This record gives sequence, C-alpha cells and structure tokens, in this order.
Amino acid sequence: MPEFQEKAPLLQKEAIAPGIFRLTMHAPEIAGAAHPGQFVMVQVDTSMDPLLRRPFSVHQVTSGGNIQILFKVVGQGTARLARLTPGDQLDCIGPLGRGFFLDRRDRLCLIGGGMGIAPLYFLAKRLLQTGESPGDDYVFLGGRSREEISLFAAEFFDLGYTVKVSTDDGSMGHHGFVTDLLGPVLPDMERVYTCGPFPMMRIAAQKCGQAAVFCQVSLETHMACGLGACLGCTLTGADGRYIHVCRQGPVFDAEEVAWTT
Amino acid sequence: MPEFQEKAPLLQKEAIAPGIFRLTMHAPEIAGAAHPGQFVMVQVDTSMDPLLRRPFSVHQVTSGGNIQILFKVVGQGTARLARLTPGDQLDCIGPLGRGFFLDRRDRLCLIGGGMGIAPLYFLAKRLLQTGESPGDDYVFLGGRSREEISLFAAEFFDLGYTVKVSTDDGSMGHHGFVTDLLGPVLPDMERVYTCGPFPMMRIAAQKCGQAAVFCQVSLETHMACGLGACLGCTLTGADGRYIHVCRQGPVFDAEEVAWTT
Amino acid sequence: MDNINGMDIDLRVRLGELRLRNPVMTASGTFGYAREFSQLVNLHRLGAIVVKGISLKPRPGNPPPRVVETACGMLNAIGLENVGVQGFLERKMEFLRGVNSRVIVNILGDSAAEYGALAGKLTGIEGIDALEVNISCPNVKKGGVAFGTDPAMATEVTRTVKGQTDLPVIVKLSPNVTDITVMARAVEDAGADAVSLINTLIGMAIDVGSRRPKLANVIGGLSGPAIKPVALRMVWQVARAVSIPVIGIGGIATAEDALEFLLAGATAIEVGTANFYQPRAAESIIDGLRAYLAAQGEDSVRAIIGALQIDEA
Amino acid sequence: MDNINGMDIDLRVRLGELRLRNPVMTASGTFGYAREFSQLVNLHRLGAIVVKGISLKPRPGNPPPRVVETACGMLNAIGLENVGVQGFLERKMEFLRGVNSRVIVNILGDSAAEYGALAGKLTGIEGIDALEVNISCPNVKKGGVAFGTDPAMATEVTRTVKGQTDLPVIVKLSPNVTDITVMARAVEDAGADAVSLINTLIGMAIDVGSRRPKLANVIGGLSGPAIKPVALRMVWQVARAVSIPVIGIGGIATAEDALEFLLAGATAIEVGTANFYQPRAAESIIDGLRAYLAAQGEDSVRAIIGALQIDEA
Ligand SMILES: Cc1cc2nc3c(=O)[nH]c(=O)nc-3n(C[C@H](O)[C@H](O)[C@H](O)COP(=O)(O)OP(=O)(O)OC[C@H]3O[C@@H](n4cnc5c(N)ncnc54)[C@H](O)[C@@H]3O)c2cc1C
Ligand SMILES: Cc1cc2nc3c(=O)[nH]c(=O)nc-3n(C[C@H](O)[C@H](O)[C@H](O)COP(=O)(O)OP(=O)(O)OC[C@H]3O[C@@H](n4cnc5c(N)ncnc54)[C@H](O)[C@@H]3O)c2cc1C
Ligand SMILES: Cc1cc2nc3c(=O)[nH]c(=O)nc-3n(C[C@H](O)[C@H](O)[C@H](O)COP(=O)(O)O)c2cc1C
Ligand SMILES: Cc1cc2nc3c(=O)[nH]c(=O)nc-3n(C[C@H](O)[C@H](O)[C@H](O)COP(=O)(O)O)c2cc1C
Ligand code: FES
Ligand code: FES
Repeated sequence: MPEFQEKAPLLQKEAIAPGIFRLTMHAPEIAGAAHPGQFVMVQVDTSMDPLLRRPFSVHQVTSGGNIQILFKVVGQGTARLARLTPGDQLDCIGPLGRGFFLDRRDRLCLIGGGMGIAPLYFLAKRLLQTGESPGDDYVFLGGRSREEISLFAAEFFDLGYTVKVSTDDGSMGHHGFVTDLLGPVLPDMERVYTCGPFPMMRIAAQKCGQAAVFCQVSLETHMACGLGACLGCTLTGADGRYIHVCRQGPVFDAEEVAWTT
Repeated sequence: MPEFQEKAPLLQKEAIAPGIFRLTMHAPEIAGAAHPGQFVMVQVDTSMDPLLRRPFSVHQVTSGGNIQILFKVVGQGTARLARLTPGDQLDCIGPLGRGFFLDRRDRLCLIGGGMGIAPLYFLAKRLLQTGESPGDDYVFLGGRSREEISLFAAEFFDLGYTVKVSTDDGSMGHHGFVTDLLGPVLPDMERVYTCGPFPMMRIAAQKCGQAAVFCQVSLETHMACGLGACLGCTLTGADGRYIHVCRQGPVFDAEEVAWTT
Repeated sequence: MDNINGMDIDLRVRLGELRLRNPVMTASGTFGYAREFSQLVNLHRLGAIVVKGISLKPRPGNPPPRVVETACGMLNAIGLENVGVQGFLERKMEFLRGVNSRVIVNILGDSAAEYGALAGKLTGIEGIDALEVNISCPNVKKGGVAFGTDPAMATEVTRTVKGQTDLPVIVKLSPNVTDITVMARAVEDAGADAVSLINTLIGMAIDVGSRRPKLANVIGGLSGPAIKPVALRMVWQVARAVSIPVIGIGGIATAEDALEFLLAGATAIEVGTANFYQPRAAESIIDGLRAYLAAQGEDSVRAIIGALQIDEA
Repeated sequence: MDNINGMDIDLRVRLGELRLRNPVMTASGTFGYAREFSQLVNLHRLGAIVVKGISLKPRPGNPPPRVVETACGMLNAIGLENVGVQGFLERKMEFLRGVNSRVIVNILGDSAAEYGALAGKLTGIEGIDALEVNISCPNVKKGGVAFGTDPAMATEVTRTVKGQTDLPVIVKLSPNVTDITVMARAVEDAGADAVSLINTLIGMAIDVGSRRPKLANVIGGLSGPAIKPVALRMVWQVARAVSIPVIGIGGIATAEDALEFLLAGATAIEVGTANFYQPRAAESIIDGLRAYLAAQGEDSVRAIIGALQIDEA
C-alpha cells in the first residue's frame, strides 16, 4: 500500500470545544490514498523535544487533496499542535496501517467514544459512496458533555445517519455509557465499528460477541514509528500472541484482541 | 542589585532586515531596574530543546515598563524567538551583569558592530539624560549592508548623535571595518564604548590603548545561567586569570581583557 | 507541616542524622554558593543547599569554552573551579549561615588525604550540616583514574573522610561504571551515611566547521533532562542494594521528575541543571510534591519513598 | 563518485573487507528488515542496512508497554522480538537481496554457542555481506550478566563467531561499562573486523500517577539525540584505542551529527532512532556529507575520518 511523507501546509484550525481541535492540512498524496481507519504520523515540531511523531486517525478527506485530524490536548505534543496557525507546515507520514473492512454494505452501527469519533466520520462518509441510504444505520457518539459532542452529532446527522448521543454529565442524550445505547438495536445489526477508550470497546466487543455480530475496533497504543519497524506497538492478541497495532491494525476484528488486558 | 524573573507578554515584533528582529516585551520590573550594558536571559520555548536560556542585551527601555531586545537569527534559539507573535509570553530573567560605566559626561564614541548595536542604543539614550547635547559625540555603526544598518543609523541620528556607518559590501557609508572610522576622531575622544565581534573590539581596544583613551567593551561568551552559578562563562583576563562574563561583565574595561585569545 | 485542603502534609525526611524539612535540595555546582540565586529564589524554603565543590586550594578551572548545550542537556568542563576551603569559610559561609536551610559542603580532592584534610577543616564550623564527597575526581596518585570508578579507592576516601569528621557524610557516585551498586555497597560498608547519585555522564561534542572539540577540555560532564532515565534506573538499583538513604540526582526539573526518584527509592533529590534555566525549579517542586501527596491522599512524603509497584512476571 | 560543483566527492569507505559506497548505515532494530521503509526511503542509496537482531529461534519479545518517550530520546524494551534465523532467511532475505545496498545481519544469543550457530547459518547465504554481533544480551549461563560488560565473555563470543564464518564480523559494544576501550581491545584481540558503538544506555521511567514503571519490563534501552554526547565520547576513545575500523552509533539524525562521529574517528555511522521520526534521515545525511565535503574542499570522506584537531594543552 502506498505511503507518503508530505510537508502539509495547515489550512484551517477549528477550536471545537475547550481542548479539542480540528486541523485541515493540504496533503494530496495522503488524501488520495487514505482509507477509513488509517492514520498519519505527525511531527509536532522541529524541536527534538518532543522527539517522536504522534499518531492521529484520518478524520476526513476533503476535496482538493486535504486531510483533517481531530484531537484533544492531552500532553505536550497535542498542546503544540494546538498552537499552530494556518500557514504552518506539518510533516505527515501516511496513510498508515490497516483500516476498516468495507467490502459490502450491511446494517451498520458506528460507536465512537471521545476522540474515537475521529476515524468514524471518514468511515461514515465513505460508506455513503456505496450508494445506499444510511438512514437505517446508527451512529452512537459518547462524550463528556454537550459542548464536546454536539457538533459531531450534527455532522453525522447531516450525512443521513440515525444519531444517538450519550454524555458523562448528562448534558445531552443518554446520561451514561455510549455502549448502553447498543443493546436495543444490536439484534438488527450486522456489523459494528467502534473506536474509543479501551473499556468502551471491550463492552462493545463483548456485546457483539454474545450477539454474534461482526465487530471491528480501532486500537491505540504507544507508537515510536508507525511503520512496523520498532516493534514497540504491541498489544496482546486473543491467542496470547502479540499483535502489532501499527501494521496489523490499528483496526482489528474484535475477536482478534485479548480484552482481558 | 535587583534581579527579576518575569513572564513578559510580547507586545511587538519588528522585522528589521532579513533575519534581524526587534521584540518589545512588557517587563516592568526588569525595565525599572535595567542599566545600559546589562542583559536578560530569555527562555525561548517551553520545550526542553533548546534547554538553556539565551542572553540578550537590553536594547531599549521604553515607557510603560517595556524592554526591547534586538537579535539576529543564528541558531535554533533565535529562530524560535523569531517565530513568536504578539501575545506570546517570554520568560525573562534580568537585568543581569555589570553594565557600562556612566558616572560622568565626556566626549564619547560609541562603536557597534552587527548586533553589538543592541546595548549601545540604550546607552545612547541614557547618556542623553545627563542633559548635555550629544552633537559632539560619535556613533559608529558597522554592518553587512545598508539594509541591515540604515534604520539604526537613523535612530541614533534622531537622538542627536553624529553617526557614521560602515558596511561590508559598501552599500552604505565606509566600505570596510567600522574601526577604520575611529582613527580620525580618536585624539578628540575621552571615552569609547564598544560592542560587537571580538576582533572588532580588539582593534578598538588596541587603538584606544595606544591613544590612552578609556575604552569599555561588552563581551560575549556561552552562558548556561547568567547568574554567576555555573562558572561556564569564563574568558581569559589580562592578568591570565579567568574572568566571569555574566557577573564581572559583560562590560569590561578594555584593559581587563586578554585580547590575544 | 503544611495544611492543604484541610490535610496536613508532612514533607520532612531524614538522611541518617541529617533532618530536612523537605526532600528538595540543590545540586553542587549548579547553585553556586546560594547567594547567586538570592534575588530570584526563596532560599529559606529549600530542604538543603549543596554548595559548589570545594578543594583544599583554590582552583582556576579549565580554559574556555566550558559549557555547550546538547539535546535536552548540556556538557560542562568547569574543571572544578572554586575558591578553596579557606576562601569558602571566609567569604561564603557568612551568607549561608543566614539562610534558614541545611548547608551541605561538596568536597573534592586528588588524594584520599586531601579529602580527609578537607573534612577536618569543615567540621565544627557553625552552619555546615553535612559533607557530600564528590568521588568523580581523578586520583592523581593512581594515574588519574577516578576515585568513583574503583570500589577500593572509593572505600579509602570514604573511610578517610569519616575518620576526620562527625558530620553526616554523603558519598556522591559517578554513573560512568558498569555496576553502580558495587560502588554504592563499597561506600556503605566504608561508613557512608548516605549516597547521592548521579554525577554527570562523560560526553563530548565537536564543532564540525572548525573540526575542533566544542569544549577546550575535549570531554565534559553531561547533565540535564537527557540523562534522567539513566539516573532514575541507577537510583532504583542502588536503593534496592543498600540500606542507607539514597539521594536522587539527574535531570530533575519538575515535581513529576522528583516523584519518579522518590518512588524509585530516593529519600531526597537534588535539582541541578534545572536551576540554570528555571531558577525556581526547586521551589515549584516543593509545591508540586505537596499537591501530589494531597491528591493521592497521602499525609507524608515518606509514604511514597520506594513505593514503586512492580507487577510480578 | 559523484560530482558536485565540478568536484568529485568520493564517499566510499572500507570496514575491513567490507566495502561501502558511503558510510551511512541504518541501525539494527530501527529499520526493521528494510521493507518497512521501502515506500518512504530510497533503499538503494544506503551504505548498508543492518537488520533487526536475529536469534536462533523466533522470540515473542516483552509484554507491552514497550516504548516510552523521554527528553530528546526514547526508552525501548522490545525484548529482542524477532522472526528467528529460519524465518529471516525464508521470509526476509528475498526482499533484501533486491536492494542494491549491503546487508548486515545483527545476531544475538544467550550463549557463545548460540552466537556461533547463528553465524554458521548466516554464512554462505547470497546477499548477506557481514554480521554485527550484539553482545548487550544477557548470558543465561553466567546468571544474566551481559556479554558486553565482561571482556572475557565478549572475547569468547567473538572467537566463536569468527570460527564459524568468513564474513566480516562487527562486534557491537554496550556503553554500560566503566571503560569501553577495554571491551573494544578485547574483541579486537579476539579477531573482530570492526566494532560498532554504542548500543543503548540502560534507563527507566515511572508513571507517578499509577506508581508503576512506564515499561512492563521496568528498565529499557535509552536511544536518540539525548545520548549522542556519550556515544561520541566513547567512539572517540575507542577509535584511539584500537586499529580496526569503528562504526559510530547514537543519536545521529543529521549530517552534522554524522560528521562529529567521523571526525572523532568513526569510519562509518549507523542511524537509529532517527529513522522513526525522520525516515529519510539516512538519505539526507548522505546528501549533507557530500555538501560538507564540497564546502570544505575535500574530495573524499576518508579525509575527515579522525580529523578532529585538538590543541595541545
Ligand atoms: C492509531 C492511533 C490513532 C489515534 N488517533 C487519534 C485521534 O484521531 N485523535 C486523538 O485525539 N488522538 C488519537 N490518538 C491518540 C494520540 O496519538 C495521543 O493522544 C497523542 O499521541 C498524545 O500525544 P501528547 O504528546 O499530547 O501526549 P503525551 O502523553 O505527552 O505523549 C507522550 C507519548 O505517549 C504517546 N501517547 C500518549 N497518549 C497516547 C494514546 N492515547 N495512544 C497512543 N500513544 C499515546 C505519545 O504518542 C507520545 O509518544 C491515536 C493513537 C493511535 C495509536
Ligand atoms: C551578554 C550577552 C549579550 C548578548 N546580546 C545579544 C543581542 O543583543 N543580540 C543578539 O543578536 N545576540 C546577543 N548575544 C548573542 C546571543 O546570545 C546568541 O546569538 C544566541 O544565544 C544564539 O542562540 P541560538 O540558539 O540562536 O544559537 P545556537 O548556536 O543554536 O546556540 C547554541 C548555544 O550557544 C550559545 N551561543 C551561540 N552563539 C552565541 C554567542 N554569540 N554568544 C553567546 N552564546 C552563544 C547559545 O546561547 C546556546 O547556548 C548576546 C550574548 C551575550 C553573552
Ligand atoms: C556546571 C556544573 C557544575 C558542576 N559541579 C559539580 C561539583 O562541583 N561537584 C559535584 O559533585 N557535582 C557537580 N556537578 C554535577 C551536578 O551536581 C549533578 O550531579 C549533575 O549535573 C546531574 O544532575 P542534573 O542533571 O540535575 O544537572 C556539576 C554540574 C554542572 C552542570
Ligand atoms: C526500538 C529499538 C530496537 C533495537 N533493537 C536492536 C537490536 O535488535 N539489536 C541491536 O544490536 N541493537 C538494537 N537497538 C539499538 C540501536 O541499534 C542503536 O544501537 C541504539 O538505538 C543507539 O542509536 P540511536 O540513538 O541512533 O537509536 C535497538 C534500538 C531501538 C530504539
Ligand atoms: S509503531 Fe513501530 S512497529 Fe508499530
Ligand atoms: S553564565 Fe553561569 S556563571 Fe556566568
């Protein structure tokens, strides 16, 4: 699969909610090759501290060869990204990894928790290209508060999906876990895609397992290279062997993962 | 002597010539205590690379508690400073070191080479406060080209000094060394202040020595702390003993320095 | 004792007989004789101040350049410039006596006898609370091999110093060894009251334009955040190998850094290079320790010393 | 030979019998089996590719987390995960044979016999140009002390490997020793054709929130720009102590970094951690070396190897 390194000019920076940003970069080669669920390794600065690139899911590919990433400020790398201004350049490598399995159209449910929403929007858009209406497909979004989640709910809604929301503080939608929303609809689903905190994905995976619904998850782990070279990004697979998130994933079938860890 | 650490908001950034910038910061405590020839230690970034603060002469103290620094981009620290925008904060420690000796008014000559101009402007302004006209006092400025030097020539001229310029490329004033300008006027001088490249100051010091004119120089050396603690900033003194530039200087009487090194 | 959110937080620690009000000290050679920082730092808050290494005679130090910045660190080859023990007692102690903090004198010599003589001269002086013995210096008698890389030589220095003083003796270990626990055990057996580590790693930098070393001395000591992982590993190893208190040093700039060392088993820490770029580092570490303990529901810093949890494999 | 500004610049170097078109190699464990970088890097330009360390049997490696970022560096505890020598020959060599660069296989074992067996299996294979012997591994027979910290054990491994192969043998030295020149001389005497250094420094990091080590393995290897000053010092020391070629490794990311090592006496260099954050680092170093040599009026990279100038004191 093609991979590129591009010095991508930052076109737009959107402050979505406190500490949450969306960046639009011009990266035509990466944009042309990206598949939902793949990620980019972004160099946050020319300084050697922080040293390593940061992985971010491709949040969206827009016309004219642009890509978007959506992120939350959690440490020094994301803090630096948040300080960039349009015109700055971002050195990006991608698209990397194995994305979501998209061979055919089923009754779908996309479950995103926190920044796990990021790859799902790209997925949701690509699914539209199958030509079928997404009206019977669900998007469940979990976040801290209305402030954090409402824009995304509207955006998925605008694509035509049936959108439900949960928040930690009850300020919008269901007050509780986003996976609580899954129970009622699960019997009708053929496929679930999920990305978010590990415990959330574990619950989704378990529910899908019990209901025998095909489920794909997008995992996170610390990555030094994103290229399959450092062997640093391992997690434990269902068979007890190590899986390498950057090359074998980040998207895995739920049954490939050891959910105990 | 009082020293302060201030998080100084950047008020203004002027691009003087390619690679040369002037920053104005609001640092009322430092501004209130600074003396010409003293310097500030500036933290260029919150990153640990580059790690150390960078020393810059106080270029000017302006009303309202502001200080200015004038610098040329030569490495990663200055490159980062040049990327700041108004509103950013600069963590500054100062005023540090021993400045120019200013007890009384003589017939003066200020000689600045390159960024050595920086402390001389503050000196030139303070000298005006003695109340005497600077019309008989000289300011000699050396730079690479007209582009680099003309603004400063105008600014010293506006203060009332007799200004002469030399450039490396001959695009303005004398084509050659700024110290060449000293010969004709030296017999009339009582005091020479100089800051610039070491070889330039050496020539000035030698000429003054021969003419028995009191000469003060502002030295540069690598500094880790600027506070007299690391003992890293030594140069060799005239008596062969080490001098500590950050505390005993940066301004020295020319005869205190070993000009051979 | 301080009160945060209605909770008493006790930051006191003991290094043998030496009692500190908090575990945050400033490292030798990075804090001058404290006066250099008096305008910027509240010296009275510090757990202890370790002064620049003192020798019997004043030393001029190495020719310049003496310092060079490296990636997240710096190299220094100061060459142990100092005012000598007499100059120190005459010109520096008076100020230090006025500081309401512990004063630890770092000593260095070219022979065990020199170390002993220094210890003698610094004992019984009002205001000196402990000695820190820098054994990273070359032993001139043994052809310049550092005392800190040979257990027998380190033992001899420690014994000699202990014989000349009743002050608590901290031996400061060099990281430039294959197994630092061997050195730590040697000085423990020789009577050291505590060990501090690490001193600098030996490094080098070259100016490719001139093809010359960036330091006149060619090699120098690497310090700063770059070395923190190595320092932390060594502190962890030593804390498990000896029963005397361990003082952690190396790249500590924030409360989080300090906590890593305390969790690894250090009873106290020294802030070094960080003083240069953030003079208030030690003070903000003290504040940060307190905030951490409060958040973790601990009422004493002693509860977290060595509290690192390691899963059994 | 290339022509820049009308000048021929010769970048070729020799490591004993091994001839490289330029001195820029990629370090073991940081470049996979090269294929991982084939989309981003022009592999045919590299002086040599050193593949991930290979053992007799495949190894699963350590549990996660395995990597953690540090100030200007990173810690890794991969635990020598690899496909094993058979897997390597069956699944990785075909691609490597298609690359127009030298291929050096890094080997590791738990006993001298394992190293020897590996050397035997890798000899006479088309496309393998040399072996790099990683002696930083623990010797299971000697209670886990690393081969790389004991001159006698390093000698034994080197002799055994030399006895099993006619390929050039590079022995890769560990920096976690008191005097690396002792190790370098030992392996030189044992027949090594070259030495490469440094492997990682041992370090550690702690998560203060959970009070646990950040690496599941507790300790790991520190690499990246943070360690460059230590690596450069050791390369300089070793280059003066042995007469076989020295390969410099440690924090090299730019042409300037590479030049420091060449000036200090390295005949070639390996780019490690930099491959992770700047996959084209090796290529840009090749370009930068050429530009430097042209600017300095040198027509061969060999003119600057060991050309460091030191003023007499
Ligand atoms: C495949 C993949 C896709 C991702 N996509 C997104 C996304 O679309 N939006 C988003 O906000 N975040 C995403 N993340 C997480 C994101 O990479 C981290 O939040 C980010 O690296 C934190 O960097 P920092 O410097 O701000 O934090 P620090 O904590 O300072 O980082 C220190 C180190 O830890 C690593 N790290 C810290 N948190 C994580 C994490 N959760 N996962 C992996 N490594 C981590 C960093 O990469 C860095 O090496 C993704 C992670 C992976 C593996
Ligand atoms: C007392 C004093 C006053 C100064 N005033 C000014 C001024 O007003 N304007 C100005 O442009 N420059 C001034 N300088 C020089 C200025 O400090 C350096 O240009 C600057 O530190 C370079 O930093 P860098 O990161 O861009 O360069 P780098 O080369 O990347 O810096 C690497 C290291 O070398 C040190 N260094 C590099 N060049 C010098 C130098 N010439 N002198 C001292 N240390 C250096 C840096 O501080 C840093 O520690 C002054 C220096 C001193 C000592
Ligand atoms: C400029 C400088 C001077 C030093 N001088 C001494 C000294 O005189 N005696 C000593 O034992 N250690 C000395 N050290 C070592 C420090 O005390 C400390 O052990 C080392 O720098 C590691 O800590 P850090 O990374 O926090 O700086 C010096 C360090 C520096 C940077
Ligand atoms: C993730 C990782 C894996 C490594 N694996 C090996 C290995 O298998 N064999 C080996 O000899 N060295 C290995 N090394 C060490 C490197 O080859 C190199 O010696 C070290 O990282 C220092 O160079 P650097 O600072 O340029 O990375 C590894 C280093 C890293 C970071
Ligand atoms: S991140 Fe390096 S192998 Fe996956
Ligand atoms: S710069 Fe530290 S003593 Fe002068």
